[in-house]
Amino acid sequence: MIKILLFAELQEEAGTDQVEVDKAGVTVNEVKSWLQKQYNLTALENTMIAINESYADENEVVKDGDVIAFIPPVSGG
Amino acid sequence: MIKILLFAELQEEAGTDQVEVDKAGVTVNEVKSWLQKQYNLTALENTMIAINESYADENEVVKDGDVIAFIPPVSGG
Amino acid sequence: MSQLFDIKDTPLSIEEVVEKVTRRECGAIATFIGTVRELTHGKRTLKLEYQAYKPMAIKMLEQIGQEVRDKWPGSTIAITHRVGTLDISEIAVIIAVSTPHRKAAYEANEYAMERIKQIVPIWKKEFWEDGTKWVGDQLEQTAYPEGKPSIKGEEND
Amino acid sequence: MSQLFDIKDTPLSIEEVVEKVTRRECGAIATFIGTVRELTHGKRTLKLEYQAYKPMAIKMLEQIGQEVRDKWPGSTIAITHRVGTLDISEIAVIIAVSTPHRKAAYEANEYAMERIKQIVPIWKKEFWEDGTKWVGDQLEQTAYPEGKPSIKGEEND
Repeated sequence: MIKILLFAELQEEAGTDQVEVDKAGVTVNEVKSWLQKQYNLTALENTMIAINESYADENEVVKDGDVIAFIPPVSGG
Repeated sequence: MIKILLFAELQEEAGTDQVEVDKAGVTVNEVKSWLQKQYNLTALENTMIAINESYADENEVVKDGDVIAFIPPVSGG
Repeated sequence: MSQLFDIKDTPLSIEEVVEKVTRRECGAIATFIGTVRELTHGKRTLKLEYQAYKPMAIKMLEQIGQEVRDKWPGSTIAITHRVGTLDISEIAVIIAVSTPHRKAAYEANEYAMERIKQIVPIWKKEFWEDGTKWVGDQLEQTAYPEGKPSIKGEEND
Repeated sequence: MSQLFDIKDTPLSIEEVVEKVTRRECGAIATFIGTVRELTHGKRTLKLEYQAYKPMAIKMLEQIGQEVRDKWPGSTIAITHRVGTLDISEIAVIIAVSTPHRKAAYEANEYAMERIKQIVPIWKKEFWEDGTKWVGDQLEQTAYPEGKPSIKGEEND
């Protein structure tokens, strides 16, 4: 199992801030495609990925227990 | 009469922070020379002059009632 | 000492953040205080909501701290960011940098602010009279040039 | 409103100075806090004494305020300088500048600090273990290039 975290407009679109799903072994990109279809998300395009609280590449393969955060363009400050 | 104000090391050298003297009609420069001799001041050289709280030129003529401040290089901030 | 990098859901105190960086060997403290502005391009903001991915946001603030210490040796930096709902003029972020001399304090502060806007996972939702919007991409990059935010800070050297 | 430019002989409050410049239309406040540094070029300072020609110092601070408002329209600036005896880490000066946007706040703040060191009649006396000295000329100008401090600010453009 992996845990997916959603923030800002992604959270509102999906109607949830986290999803647990059995996706260990696939790439971040595949998780993203699944997520987009599952929740019909419109705002995933410019989103960054963090695995376990560090920015990661979309080609990385997720492992069991990983926390995958989808990070829309940030606007703090 | 004019009032002369002294600050920082000038004040300590002169042993006073102000002097009233009958010098109306002379230039700032002449007041400065008088002051230097009167109090044996060593720190007048790089000093700036203000007349009535505005920076002034050494050739300006002082009028009765003027307040002449001798302003050593500033070090606020 | 309380932690130098923090995310809080209660009003921020400038004195508290400045206190964290005050040191006997430093003569200069530059702070930046970001407040909620009422008008942006003539449009009236009613309030803002900030959301953070808190553990990662703190890690990224700590990374910015390390970058600052590397670039300006002898500096100390503290950053606190607010989350939750903020009214006009409330403080969203405080950055305080102390250095032995003045110039570096301003520079390091400005650098830290730029980096916050690049890599720290915090989002702002605008509330206007006619709607709401999660604001992204304030730096007006339509996409991160290298596919992700620079996490090393090279472009700021 | 309390006055934007002040000379005080009691400890300074950052919140108080920041409060003076906080406005609904501004999103950025940059502050500079000058504190008493213990070591300068390896020499230990025990305490400092600041003296001001108070009415003129306030006039010069007001002039700096006018220069800042002319150069950065829409900015608000407040400056308070301490006088009297200060211990290590005590605050000697606070400059706060609010602007609609961030960059100008830093720039205007730094400009104001430069100008304070040029034209505001305030003097600092250092107390070391082996003596005391009224410090002049921190900008390392051996004499004012034009015979007096620039009171218009042209060289900072």
